[in-house]
Amino acid sequence: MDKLVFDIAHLLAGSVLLVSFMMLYQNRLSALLNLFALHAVILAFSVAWQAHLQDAPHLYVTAMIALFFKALFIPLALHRIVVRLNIHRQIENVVGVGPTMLLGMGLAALGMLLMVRITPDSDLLGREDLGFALSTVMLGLLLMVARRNAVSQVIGFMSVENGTILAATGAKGMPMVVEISVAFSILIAFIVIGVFLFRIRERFDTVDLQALDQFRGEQG
Amino acid sequence: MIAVPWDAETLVLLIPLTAAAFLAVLPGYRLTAWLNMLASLLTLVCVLALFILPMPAPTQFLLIDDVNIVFILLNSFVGFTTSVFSASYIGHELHTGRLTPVYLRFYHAMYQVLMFAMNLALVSNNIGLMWVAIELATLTTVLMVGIYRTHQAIEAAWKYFILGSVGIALALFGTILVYKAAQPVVGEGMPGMVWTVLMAHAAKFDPATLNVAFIFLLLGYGTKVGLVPLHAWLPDAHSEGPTPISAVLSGLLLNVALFAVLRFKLLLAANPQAIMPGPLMVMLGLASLLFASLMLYRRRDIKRLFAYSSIEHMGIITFAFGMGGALANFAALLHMTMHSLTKSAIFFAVGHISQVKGTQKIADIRGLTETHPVLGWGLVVGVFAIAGLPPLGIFTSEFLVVTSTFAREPLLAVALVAGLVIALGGLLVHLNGIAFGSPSSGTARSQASYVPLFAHLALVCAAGLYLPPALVSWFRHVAGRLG
Amino acid sequence: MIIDLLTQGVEMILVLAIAPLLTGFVRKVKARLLRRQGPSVWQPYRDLLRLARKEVVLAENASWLFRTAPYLIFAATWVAAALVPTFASGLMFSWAADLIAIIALLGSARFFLALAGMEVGTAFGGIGSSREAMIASVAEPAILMMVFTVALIAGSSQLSTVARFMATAEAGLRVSTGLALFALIIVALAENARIPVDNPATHLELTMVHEAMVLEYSGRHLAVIELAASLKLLLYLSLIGCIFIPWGMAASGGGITGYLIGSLLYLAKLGVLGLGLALFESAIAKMRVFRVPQFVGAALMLGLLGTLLLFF
Amino acid sequence: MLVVMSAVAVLLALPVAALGIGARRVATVLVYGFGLAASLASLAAALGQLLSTAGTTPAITLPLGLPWIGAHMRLDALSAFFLTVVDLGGAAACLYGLGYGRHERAPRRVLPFFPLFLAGMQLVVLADDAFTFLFSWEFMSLASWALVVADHHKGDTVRAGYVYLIMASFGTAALLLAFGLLAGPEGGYGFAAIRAAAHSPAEASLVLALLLLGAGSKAGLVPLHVWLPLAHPAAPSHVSALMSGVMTKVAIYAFVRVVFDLLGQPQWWWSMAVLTLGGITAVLGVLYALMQHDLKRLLAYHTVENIGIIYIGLGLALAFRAEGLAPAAALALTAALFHVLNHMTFKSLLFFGAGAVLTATGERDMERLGGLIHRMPVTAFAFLIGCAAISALPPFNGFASEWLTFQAVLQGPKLALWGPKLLVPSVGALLALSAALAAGCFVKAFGVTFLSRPRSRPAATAGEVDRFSLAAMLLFAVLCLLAGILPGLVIDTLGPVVGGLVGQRMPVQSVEPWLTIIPIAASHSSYNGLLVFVFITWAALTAAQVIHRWASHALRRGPAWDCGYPDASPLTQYSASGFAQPIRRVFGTVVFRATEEVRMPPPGDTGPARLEVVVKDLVWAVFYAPVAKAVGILADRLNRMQYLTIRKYLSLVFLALVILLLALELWL
Repeated sequence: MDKLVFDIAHLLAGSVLLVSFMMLYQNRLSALLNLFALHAVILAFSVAWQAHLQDAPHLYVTAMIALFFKALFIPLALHRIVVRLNIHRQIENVVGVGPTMLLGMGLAALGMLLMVRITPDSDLLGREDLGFALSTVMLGLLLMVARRNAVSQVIGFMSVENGTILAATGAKGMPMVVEISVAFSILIAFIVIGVFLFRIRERFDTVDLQALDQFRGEQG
Repeated sequence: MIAVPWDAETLVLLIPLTAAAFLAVLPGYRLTAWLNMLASLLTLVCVLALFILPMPAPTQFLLIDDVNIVFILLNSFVGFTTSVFSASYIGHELHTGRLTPVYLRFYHAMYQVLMFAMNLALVSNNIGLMWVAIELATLTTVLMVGIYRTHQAIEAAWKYFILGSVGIALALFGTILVYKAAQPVVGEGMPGMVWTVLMAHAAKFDPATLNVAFIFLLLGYGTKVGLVPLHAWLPDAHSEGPTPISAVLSGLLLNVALFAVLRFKLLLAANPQAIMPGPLMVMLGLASLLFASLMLYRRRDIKRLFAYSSIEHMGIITFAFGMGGALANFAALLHMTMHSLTKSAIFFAVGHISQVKGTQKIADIRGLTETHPVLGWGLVVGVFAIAGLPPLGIFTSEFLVVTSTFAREPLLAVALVAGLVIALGGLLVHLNGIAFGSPSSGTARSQASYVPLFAHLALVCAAGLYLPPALVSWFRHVAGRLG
Repeated sequence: MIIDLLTQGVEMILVLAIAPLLTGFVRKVKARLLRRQGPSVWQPYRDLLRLARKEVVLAENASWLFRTAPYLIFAATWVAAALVPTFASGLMFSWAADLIAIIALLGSARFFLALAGMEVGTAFGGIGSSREAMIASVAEPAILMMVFTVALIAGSSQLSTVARFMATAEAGLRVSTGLALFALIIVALAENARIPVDNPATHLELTMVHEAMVLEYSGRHLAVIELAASLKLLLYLSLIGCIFIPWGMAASGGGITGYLIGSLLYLAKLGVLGLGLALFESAIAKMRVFRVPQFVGAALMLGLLGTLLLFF
Repeated sequence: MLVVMSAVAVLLALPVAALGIGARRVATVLVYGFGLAASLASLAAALGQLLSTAGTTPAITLPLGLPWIGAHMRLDALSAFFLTVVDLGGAAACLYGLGYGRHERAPRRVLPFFPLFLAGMQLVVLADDAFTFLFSWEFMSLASWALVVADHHKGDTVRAGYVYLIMASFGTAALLLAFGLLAGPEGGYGFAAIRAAAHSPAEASLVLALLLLGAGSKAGLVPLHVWLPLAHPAAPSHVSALMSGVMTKVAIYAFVRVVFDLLGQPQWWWSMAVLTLGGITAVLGVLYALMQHDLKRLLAYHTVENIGIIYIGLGLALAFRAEGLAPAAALALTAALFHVLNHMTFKSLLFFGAGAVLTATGERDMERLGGLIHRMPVTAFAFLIGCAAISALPPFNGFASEWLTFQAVLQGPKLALWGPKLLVPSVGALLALSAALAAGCFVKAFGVTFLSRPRSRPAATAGEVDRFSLAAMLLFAVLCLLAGILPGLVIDTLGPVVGGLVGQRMPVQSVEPWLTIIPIAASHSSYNGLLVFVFITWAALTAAQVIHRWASHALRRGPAWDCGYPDASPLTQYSASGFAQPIRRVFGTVVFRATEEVRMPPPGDTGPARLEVVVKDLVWAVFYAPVAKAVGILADRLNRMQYLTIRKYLSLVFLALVILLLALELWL
């Protein structure tokens, strides 16, 4: 039983990481959005599984949020924006796919090593989860850094959040505070980002950050 | 019924929140400005009451102890004086059309929300709650920075938002890791996030988890503190937002974030197997100091100039806290207090200047002591204060930081001193142009009140000459607790 | 006490009295060396008298300083010359100034002379002052190094003590002494505006230094300055005599005979040194102004070397 | 002590009064009048302490500054001596200011800061703990900075103020480190605690190096002097006098206090560092001065020279003290301190004179002055005495102290160690060189400014200055003479000061016959300024009397002779630059890389020929320009960080995270 439990949790968390890698690899925007939806779905399952395991019903709420909000609502909304801005076919890498993947591998390895090697007396389940979570966070950051497009960056940011939630659910008995705050942050983050994208579109007609950078402070 | 101390503690949070709700709906900028001031004053009074009344016992969410009360008092005091300044300042923005009445209402509401968030972050006894509060403060200031809706303002707000969000995400991850480290020892559930509980059991936590957690927390909250290389949002956010907000950002929000870092530093210090958090802080602090002081030289925008100076000083404070020891901690606390007062005073002055000269460009502000002697000399005194010259308070703290460091780590002290001198050069090269020489146009009198500016400067000057023994023993006590 | 005072007075009068004679003597010898008859050795006295009787023609913009400077120059030089032991050491006021102070007194005289050169605002006065300053800037340290050498040998910078010490066998023959002597001779040439540094007889404008400075002086002012110049030459020769050939000098309270022998020997020393000066001057050509610093600089180096050698 | 403290309090309160009073005339009189009174009161107290035989050292602790340290003030002999110097200079500057201050264009930029500056200097010499000391030190810098930039419309002034404040802060930073080291990690900031603590040799040496940087930069030790010739002349003249005459002495005080008092037994090589720096400073200072034609800047460079001379004295004292030769050390230290007093008198006097010239003509450039001796006879007379004194001519005071220094040099062979032993005579040569050059330089300064014919209209129409200014100048002129002819009195007064620092004092001089001064023993060397003065006066008067009585006293005015070619144009006179040309050719080619470039028009061309002299400031080029350039380049490079894209900023955050995590991973 324990073995199976561990395997499933492991599988789900690993899948989150795998999708992160796929996101890193995928450079077309609409495909990226789909991948992110997948990311969120797997996260939702992982969270749900954890809820089941830890017998913590409140985690189901988090799972639901992940499923409906991040896997459905946000990708759809972003799809609309992307289509409306006519950038859904664009490829916007800064660093090539190869190097990005290599970097990603390295980061994932670092994350795993940090978590697995140095917590010998912690429970194995949480440890693995934490390792995956850390790697996911780092890959999310890498995605933000490696992409030029604001939408990709938003996605990168949200995968960082996903990694965080993975960690939070992995930590046994983490109180409700975290869930509230996560939901809260997703909500606020999205609203504000939406507001900003709206404003930016209103003024710049593009979401390429380089356009924004022309107003870098003192050059004007 | 509810006990009185608890009352004061809650009121510190409730007043701003209620005021924010009122301000969001009330019309008329004069009324709202007054209300804003009143709310800030009431908060300050409550904090003072908190200070006088016996310390309340910590609950699961709230905590008042010797350490955070310093921060809270400073926070509400500068919050209040800034609201006074803001009240006389913001009307001008309405007249020039930079703000509409709706935005002004929004501005006042957000001001109180920000005060609420900062106070919450400071009094929270719960690392989760603290995180939420800092997140809230960040979002509030993002909105305030973008309030002018110019290209630059939006760009600054966007930058702030992205960098702040990433920082906050990192901090959350660090918080989870702390819980993770605590959970096997203190058990599942809420106790794992309660600060007092964490501190009591810190020695038994898994050190490796704590280490990774601290790195995330340091970088996460360090982003808010404006430590190099996480500082990028800070100069732009300061320069594009309304000046009172710049004052609050520099004077208060940075402290609040630093307070968060400090708390976790204490946690790590309580665990003998964990890494020493000091060296990391020293490194980042020194990097900030040196980097920011070199950045001062090529500045063209006056508010951005002082924003970099804030980075520099947060660097010094972080450095001193990182060095640790009673003397350095005392110096850091003193420096933080003085910096808050001085930097907000400088931003007040800058607000006046940009109003009378109609520009923030350094090159267009000339000969200020000629056209506006009071304002000009006020700025000169402020800059000297921030540069650490006597008889102003920062001299005392810098004296202590440098001398206490040199006896322990001579090379670090040399680097520190080099940074200070470079910074002075950077500030002075601009000050010379701004304050002296043939004046540029713009001889209108400033509409806003000089009282907050000179009140702060007087306090800083008084502190440079005389520190009340009560204050000092209190600070020393706190410094001792900070390890 | 009275005797002491008297001896000191006699010395002061003596140096004043024989200074022009020395100048006349050197001129005479030089002339003879050039197969000229030359003026009488008493000629300088006649010149002085004649000048003193003449009226002064003063430039319109000359100030009080221009008129007081000659007397100050004269006074400083005279006091300095009187403090150098001539026929006897350890006179009453000999301790009033040591060798360093004597050098400095000459410095005072030069200071006022150079100022006087600047006074009227002519090009020649300026050129003289400016070059004098340049030469002095090397000569003064050179002579001070010489002083150091001597003072370190004798253990005192007090001339009377030096003279007494140098007369003893203890002084011996040292390299440093020789170096100091050379330094002193070079400085003496430079300071007294002698060839090869300057030509006391020239009035060829662009080569002169000392004469350029006093160009605007006439009448009694000029007389006083000329007298001061003679005193200075006497002083330097006395200095050489007192430090390097101190034999025969009477001690203080040496009695009339001692003083008489001392005086005669002193005159003989002056004669020899004057002769040597004339010989040297006739044998060498004047050098370019900007070679002078190298020449005098050599004295500085010699003096320094002499001092340093004493430490080994 | 109470008197001194109340004087300081009055000075600190004056700015408020100055700002409160609208009428500038009243404010001027009030500030300088009360300043004068306060300085005199304090002076009396300081002198009383210095001359008292009671042997008590009044001390006071004020509950200011850091509470667990407090503000300790103590008036021991050393403090009392320097307080005397400060107060004397301050009082005279106030007196001068009563007249000079009336011409101030913007009195509100001077009046509030002047008393603060005075108070700051007094506090520095009184301070008895590191915090109070540094606080007052930097306060003094700041107040003087405000005075430097008083005339802020000139770009040069503001730049001078900039360089000044940076260098001042640099110096303070060095002192900060030095005191940090002295106080130790526990923060024993009191001087008594520092004195009592044991300092390891390495530590003590580091402190010395830092002091040379800190106190040296304020004093103007080459190569830290660059700010001095910029800042001192830029201030109003009485402030220049204070900065040059007094503030540099406060810097000397800092050095003496720490090195002689707090650090304990010196190491043998310290003296070598101090002597070398002192010697170089003395010669370079005067060479720089010779190249100047701005009167006040020339004076400022001479301050550098004199600081060098003082440091030579201090270095000698260190050398002797390191080997336990207390009598020689006492001699050298007395010489240095005596020169401190002397330099204050004549440098203040000269700056007052320069200020008078500035007031009367509006010119500082000597190339546009001349002939002022006719228009301003009293000023010229006082200035002449100052020139003679600074040129170390007997019987003035400059000579007395330099003579003592030379006597100390002559003690050199007593040293056992070869390093200092060989260095001492070389430094003696440098000292002699600087003295000779100084005389040349002041011939130029006085000759071009006061003598010769006026080179501009303002110079031709100038008038004598007010009586307060004249009184201040004459006061110092008298002091220059008095200290010169009665040096024994000063030496005796310095006895307890020196005795407290090196354990022995010079022999008591007042018992010597005829007021002669004797450094070691009568047979060794002696000097009697009084007698020399009497002789010279008597000789000059007699000569004049005799000639006037028995020869001619007829006088006729006529045009200048000038070998028969008098030219009416004053431009044909020797200029300041022209005067210095021979010296520039002798020394300047090496020291300044001075080159002359003559451009002659070809035959037939009637255009003017041009002579261009290029003098390079090697110190600036070697020490400062690279630093300034490095800061500039770094600032430029780093400035790109302001203009990165958000993505790149994120990369920075990311990179920081990865590096820290990697470090953690690899470390543990």
